[in-house]
Amino acid sequence: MDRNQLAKWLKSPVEMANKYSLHAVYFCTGCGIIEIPPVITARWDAERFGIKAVATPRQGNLFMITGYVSLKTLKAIIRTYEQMPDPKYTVAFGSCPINGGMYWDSYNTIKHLDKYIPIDGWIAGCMPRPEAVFIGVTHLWTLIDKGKADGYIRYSKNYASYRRNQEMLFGDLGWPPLYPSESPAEEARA
Amino acid sequence: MVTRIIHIVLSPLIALVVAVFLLGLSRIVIARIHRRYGPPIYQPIIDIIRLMNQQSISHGTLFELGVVLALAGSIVTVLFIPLGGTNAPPGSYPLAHGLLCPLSSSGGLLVVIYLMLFGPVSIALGAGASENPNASIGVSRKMLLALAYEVPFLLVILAIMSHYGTISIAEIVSRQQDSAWGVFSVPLSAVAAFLILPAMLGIRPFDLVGAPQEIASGPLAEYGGRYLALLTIQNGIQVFVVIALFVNLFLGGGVNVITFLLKVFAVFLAAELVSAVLPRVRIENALRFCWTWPTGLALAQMIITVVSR
Amino acid sequence: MVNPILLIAVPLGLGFIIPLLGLIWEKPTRYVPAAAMVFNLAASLLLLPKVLQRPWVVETAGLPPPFSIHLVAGPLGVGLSLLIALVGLLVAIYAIGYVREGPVAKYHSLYLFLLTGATGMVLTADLFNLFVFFEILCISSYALVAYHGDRAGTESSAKYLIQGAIGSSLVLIGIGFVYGLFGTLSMADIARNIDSVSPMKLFLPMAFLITGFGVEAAVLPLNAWLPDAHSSAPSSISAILSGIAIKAGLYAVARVLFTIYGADTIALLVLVIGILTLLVGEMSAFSQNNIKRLLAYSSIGQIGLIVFALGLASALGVQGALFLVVSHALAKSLLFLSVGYMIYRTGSMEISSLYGMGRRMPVSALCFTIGAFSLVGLPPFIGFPAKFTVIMAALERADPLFTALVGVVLVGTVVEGAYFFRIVQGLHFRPPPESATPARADQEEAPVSALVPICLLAALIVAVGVYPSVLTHYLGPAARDLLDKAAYIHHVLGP
Amino acid sequence: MISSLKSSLESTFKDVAVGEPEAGRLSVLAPKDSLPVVLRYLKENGLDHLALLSCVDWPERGKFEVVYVLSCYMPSNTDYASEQRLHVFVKAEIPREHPALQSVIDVFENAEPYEREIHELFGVHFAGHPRLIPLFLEREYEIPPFRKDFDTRQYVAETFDPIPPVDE
Amino acid sequence: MLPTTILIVAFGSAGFVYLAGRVHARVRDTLAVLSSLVLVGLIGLGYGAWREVVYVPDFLGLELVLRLNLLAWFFAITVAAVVSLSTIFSLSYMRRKESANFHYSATLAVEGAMLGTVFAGDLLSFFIFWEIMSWSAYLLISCNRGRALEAGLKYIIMSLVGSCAMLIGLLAMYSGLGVLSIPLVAEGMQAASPGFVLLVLLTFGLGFGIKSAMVPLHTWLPDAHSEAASPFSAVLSGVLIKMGIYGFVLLMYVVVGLKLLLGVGAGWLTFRHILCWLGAITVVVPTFIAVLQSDAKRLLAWSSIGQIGYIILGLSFGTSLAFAGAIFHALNHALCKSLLFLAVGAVEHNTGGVRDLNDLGGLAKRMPVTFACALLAGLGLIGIPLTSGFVPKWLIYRSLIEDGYPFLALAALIGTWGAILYVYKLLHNIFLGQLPEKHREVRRAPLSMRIPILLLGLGILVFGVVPGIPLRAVQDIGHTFGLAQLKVTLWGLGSEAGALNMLNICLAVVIAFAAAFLLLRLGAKGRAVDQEDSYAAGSAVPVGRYHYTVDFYGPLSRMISPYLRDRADEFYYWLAARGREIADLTRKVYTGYAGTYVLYIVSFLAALIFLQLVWHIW
Repeated sequence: MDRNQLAKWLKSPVEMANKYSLHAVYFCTGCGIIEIPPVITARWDAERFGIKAVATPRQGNLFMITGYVSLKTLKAIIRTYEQMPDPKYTVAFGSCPINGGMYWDSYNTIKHLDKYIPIDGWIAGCMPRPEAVFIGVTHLWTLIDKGKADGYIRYSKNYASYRRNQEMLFGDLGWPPLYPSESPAEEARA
Repeated sequence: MVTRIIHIVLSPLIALVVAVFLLGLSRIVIARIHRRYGPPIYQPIIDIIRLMNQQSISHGTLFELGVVLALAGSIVTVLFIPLGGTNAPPGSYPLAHGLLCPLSSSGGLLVVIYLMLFGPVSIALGAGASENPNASIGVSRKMLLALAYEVPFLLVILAIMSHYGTISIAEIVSRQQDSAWGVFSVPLSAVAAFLILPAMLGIRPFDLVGAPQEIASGPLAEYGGRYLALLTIQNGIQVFVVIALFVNLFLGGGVNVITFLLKVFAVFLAAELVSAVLPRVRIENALRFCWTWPTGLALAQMIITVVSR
Repeated sequence: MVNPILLIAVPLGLGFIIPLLGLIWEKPTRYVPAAAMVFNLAASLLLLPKVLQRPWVVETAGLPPPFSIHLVAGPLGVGLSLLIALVGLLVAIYAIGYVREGPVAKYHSLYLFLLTGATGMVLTADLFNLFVFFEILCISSYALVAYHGDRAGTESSAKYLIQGAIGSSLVLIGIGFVYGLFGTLSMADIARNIDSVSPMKLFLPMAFLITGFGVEAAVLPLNAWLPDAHSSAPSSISAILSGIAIKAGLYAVARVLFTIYGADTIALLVLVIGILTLLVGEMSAFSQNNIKRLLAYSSIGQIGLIVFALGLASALGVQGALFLVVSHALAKSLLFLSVGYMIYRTGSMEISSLYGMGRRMPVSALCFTIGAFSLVGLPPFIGFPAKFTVIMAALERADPLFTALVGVVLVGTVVEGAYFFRIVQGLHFRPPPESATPARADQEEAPVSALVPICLLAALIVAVGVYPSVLTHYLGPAARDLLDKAAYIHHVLGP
Repeated sequence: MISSLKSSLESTFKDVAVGEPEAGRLSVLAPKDSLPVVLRYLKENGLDHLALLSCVDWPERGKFEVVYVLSCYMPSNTDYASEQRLHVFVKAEIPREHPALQSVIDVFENAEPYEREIHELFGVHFAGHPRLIPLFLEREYEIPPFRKDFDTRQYVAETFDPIPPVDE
Repeated sequence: MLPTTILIVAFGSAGFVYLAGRVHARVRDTLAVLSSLVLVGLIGLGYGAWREVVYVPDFLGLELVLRLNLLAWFFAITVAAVVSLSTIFSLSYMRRKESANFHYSATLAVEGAMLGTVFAGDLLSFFIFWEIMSWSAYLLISCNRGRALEAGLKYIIMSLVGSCAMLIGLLAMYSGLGVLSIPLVAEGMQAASPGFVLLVLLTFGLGFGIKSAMVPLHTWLPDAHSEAASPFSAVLSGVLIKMGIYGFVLLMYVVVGLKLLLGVGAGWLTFRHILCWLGAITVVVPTFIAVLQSDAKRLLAWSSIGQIGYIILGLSFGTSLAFAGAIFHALNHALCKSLLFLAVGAVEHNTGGVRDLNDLGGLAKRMPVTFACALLAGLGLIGIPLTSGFVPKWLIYRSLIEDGYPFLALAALIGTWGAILYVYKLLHNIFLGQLPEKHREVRRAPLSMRIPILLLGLGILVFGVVPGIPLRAVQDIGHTFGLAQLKVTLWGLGSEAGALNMLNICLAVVIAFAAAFLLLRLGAKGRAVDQEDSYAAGSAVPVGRYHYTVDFYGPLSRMISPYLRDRADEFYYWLAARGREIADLTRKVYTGYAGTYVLYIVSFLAALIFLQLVWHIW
């Protein structure tokens, strides 16, 4: 907590608070979840950076998607993402969410996750080590500083196309759209 | 009258600051026990600022009212609890100052017991209105846990009240400051109170109310953003109130605010150390435990005080 | 002024005229008993204030009292005959509409004989004369019980006949003993020189008399005929039997006990018999599902209470007993009358078939409820002051034995309350059983000839219940008349 | 010991071919209709645990080969305790066009999810199964995915590629 | 002439309402409401005009007197208020029911009987109105048909036993003292022998214990209150049991008098002590049985028994604080419990008769006013500050603790926690949580139901924030019985040690609420969502199956339900079964053979002669 930190705090406390209190939604999607315990516990202690796991999406603002995303998991991911309150950031682990990774031709896994929900940070590595996770987190901090970690803004702005993609994949999602503006898919169907 | 106004403004502020400090402290203590660094001491403040600015969802007016009432209840309870200082004539103790307890004259310990009830009941109502079964299960556990620790807690308080023959806390504190502390005059009650302290604080062995793994943080399942911020503050103040009550009843309350806060810190540390290493119990075990050991001790103490008087 | 002898003569005369009239013209015979009772009622009302101070002794055939058959129209006698006339009148009005098929003329004449017997017993001062009227009463009630002519009716009246015959023969033997000992049959004369004979020899006739009259008075072991008789008789007759006939029997027992023998030593025995009758009556009524049998057993219970009150042998006790006699007569006849048409409508005497009658026959159901509540002794009705006086008399001597006995009596009341409340609930609030014939709108409520007596009785019950002082004014002298042996002798046999 | 089981099998069931591919393994090829009877017989003879139910796709022969792998829960309570755990492979062949089998839930309750899985991934219909609803997959597939003639690359091209990226 | 006019109006209107019901429902409704309001007005006017009126000069040689004093007025105004509100409530509740005529007239009859009991100046008229109240309440309970019949029968038999005991006490007193008017009896009792005083206390205590449902005698209440029609169960729970309490006050403070009462009993085991412990048991056991109930009205019925325990505890404790607390709690319980019963009745009316807590939920959205007032009443039952429940409980606790009875205080406090559990269970299962599919189109409670609920809620709030009004009345009553004077200020008790000042608490709560609300305003605004959008571990919310109210306190019930079997009830049913067996046995005396009957007659004669020969009884 040196001097320039204090200056930043005084200048924009909200942004600093968003940076140093990332509550991760307690979501284990793919094979990467086995990397999360070492990140949280004694050896690499994520709590130093203010990262704490919370039980419900309502309370969290960081959404870690660790590993490949199957169809059924995507539905849960979309629902959880929509239930998270607004300044929220998503970080995807490993190559599978990027382009399907080694399951590129599997009928059951999602190829490009960012077609369905916006992703702010990618951490490469077929399950990155905790150090890589922390590099990712610090990188996320810089993104937040520059204001580039705007996944949630993109989601609300282009919600129509996100919703269209999701409905193309799943047909009926089971819950009403988050922003009930007239999305094209709905016009088409209505 | 003016000092009273100052006291009325001062004690909630003290409570607020100390509460946030205690929250941060508890996370550091647990981290240090896990042999890791843990967050900076001011981490709760950062969390609160972040939560305040996070957009949240609400399930209706009662959902919001529950949070506000809970915080109000906790703040009011603080006003009834002496936070150090003494009524003794000036100069009888070093660095002593007047009793910092604004509303001690309008209803004694009984009012405190009832006002401590204000918080949990309004959170229960708020959580009930959040239409989430996790919240309902959490609240039903909270009610049962409250019932579990209330039996010994009431026994302890009754033992003290019948020992000192008064229901006003200020008098109990001053009596302890003259003669022996509560720990020595009603030792078994002190032990019983310490046994149920984790239950009243809602920390590790008895944190089955907001168990993140089982019922998605129980009553707080639907609370996010500013509501969660207020609820963390309320939880902090509730912790502070319970420990302050413990200090006042058993450790004779501080001659001045500093010693009082030191005692609070000591008791909190003891409770945290105990809780950091224990796993979470099931509600049946909690009920069975609270109704056997602490109740037995408190009952024994009560019989002793009744017989000896 | 009206001569008391007319009270007996008119109903007796009219009783004989009815069959003759019946031969010529059938229709008016139904109204003759009512006319007779109206006369009796008017006569008793006129007589009552006059005889309050001094009873009016009437000689027949000109001879002075010890030798001729004479009547004593004291406050007790006239009061009871007033009660008999009142209840008789109301039941007669009821019977006009109720008794249609069967030998109607014979029914009405027997009915009048029954009432004459009762009035005669109450007024006579001569033991043998008492026996004669007692016989008239019993025989006419045997016949009337068998009026329906169905199997149950004849069988129960046969049993009633057997027991009644034994009872009256015991009374006759008793009178024989008394005549042998005293040579006279006038009660006052016997009472005057009662102590001239050793008690051992006297006890035998008393035992016979008490047992004989006791059969009709339905005391515990002797009342086995009552349940069958009352339940199989037509409702109007069971009303009269429960209301009047038993009371006449009781009057006879009381007269024998108190006036002739002045026996307050065996009061405790009477007390015990009373309580036993009460308990057995209430207990056996508890699990009945035939409504008329239940009411019969409850009559036994009430008789037990009256005997208990008599057993107290104190002025207040006897006054309470008389109050209970009046209250039971009114309430029980009301119950039997209101149940009569209900059974007629539903066709069966089962309580389960009476469910839901509150909606089909609201007025009679309401009056049934008033009667039931009065019997249990609930306040605004006549039962409450009656029971209150009896218990007040019992607790007068404030020794723990009597408090315990009162406790037992009240257990009987609770049992009585239990089954009456169950019936009242069934009547008003239970749905009618499916098997019930669909309620035809036309013959819904009982006819007017039935409603008038029922409503009058209910009105009386409530009126006396709210202002009991109107009745207690006459009960005082009546009780003294029964208890005070010396005054009785003085009035009958002159100074 | 395995030989005694082998001989008893051959004696009781005429149309069953029993082989011994390797030590401690027994393979039984049974016709599809007598499967439940064979399984019940084996269950009574100590092989009380249905370890696995799988299906092999032979497109060239136009056959599905359904394999029931049986073993015993508690080797100690049977007389095979001496050797290592015994496995019996009961195989049956069913046509590829309209594959259908009789469900064995009344013999082995734990076959229920296995049969749902085979139904979902191979399209084999199990008669008498209480609820043949999807177990893993989220979407409907014309050709069940585990069949050899299911071209996954072509399926991916059809479903995932047409979804356009989110236009900024 | 006031008391007699009140009674005449009450009973007269009962008759006219029934007749009006025959004419037209509208006429009957207006007449019923009008007459109940007139009664409230008359009683209200009667304040201050304390007088004695003879209304029947000679009833079996006794003079029946009606008197109006502060104690009578206090209970009378509560009775009249609750009954009039319940009549207004039943305008729409009873619209379709076929026993509506009977319901209105019987309610007014019960009210008349209750007012008569309270105004009675002598014990005989007290007993008369007491009995009329019992059997008219019996008729009113069983007019709800179905299971209410069995409940009504159980109620009337138990109150009949109570009345018989009271009759014995009454007449023993009459034969002992020769007079029945209350002031004279009070003097006579001072000179009476301790045994006689004990007899009077026991017999009258039994009668009042049954009516106010003290623990061993409480078994009729759960059936009667849950099976009766809701408006009447509000009257039953609200004021009818308070007649038992009025009886206790009359018995312990007026007839026997405080000094004598404390002396009754041998050394340690005094009458007061037994009653205290019975009150304590009445607080704890029924409250935890209430926690385990799953039927709303049965839960409220058991909770009534629990709350009566407080009043009995306060009354039998005898100090001025405890007495004030007990009577104030009687008023508070009358308000809160009748409001809760009316609220449950409104819910039952709107959801078509659903009372089971396991399949209700989320009705706060459809019936906000009913929920708000039910919440207030619930808090009043618990005794949260700012509701009228806090001051009485505080008084009772303080007197229990300061006079050195910690175990009684413990029982009372545990009872409060039981109250929290069952109040929250009731509110949560009916009003909070997800709104199930079948209750989607539930409408708001009709206006005639909301007015009484709102008025009662207002009463609870006013007496909570300004406890001075009822406290002064209660304290004056205590003063007439010779209890010490309390320094009552408008906002609470005087300023000596351990005083209570509701103004400070109220201001503190308001300020704290404002502070918290400001803090909330600081944060970012929230987005309102409906009940489908709630956290369900990432899946869509399964409509209709996403609501947890079944077996709300499962773990607790598994632990303590074996200990909470209602043994008193089982004992009474066992007694009834033995009674029925004896009855069948005695009926066998009448065998039906004429031969045995003749044998009876002859053997009776032989027995008489045998008695004479052996004991010369004559």
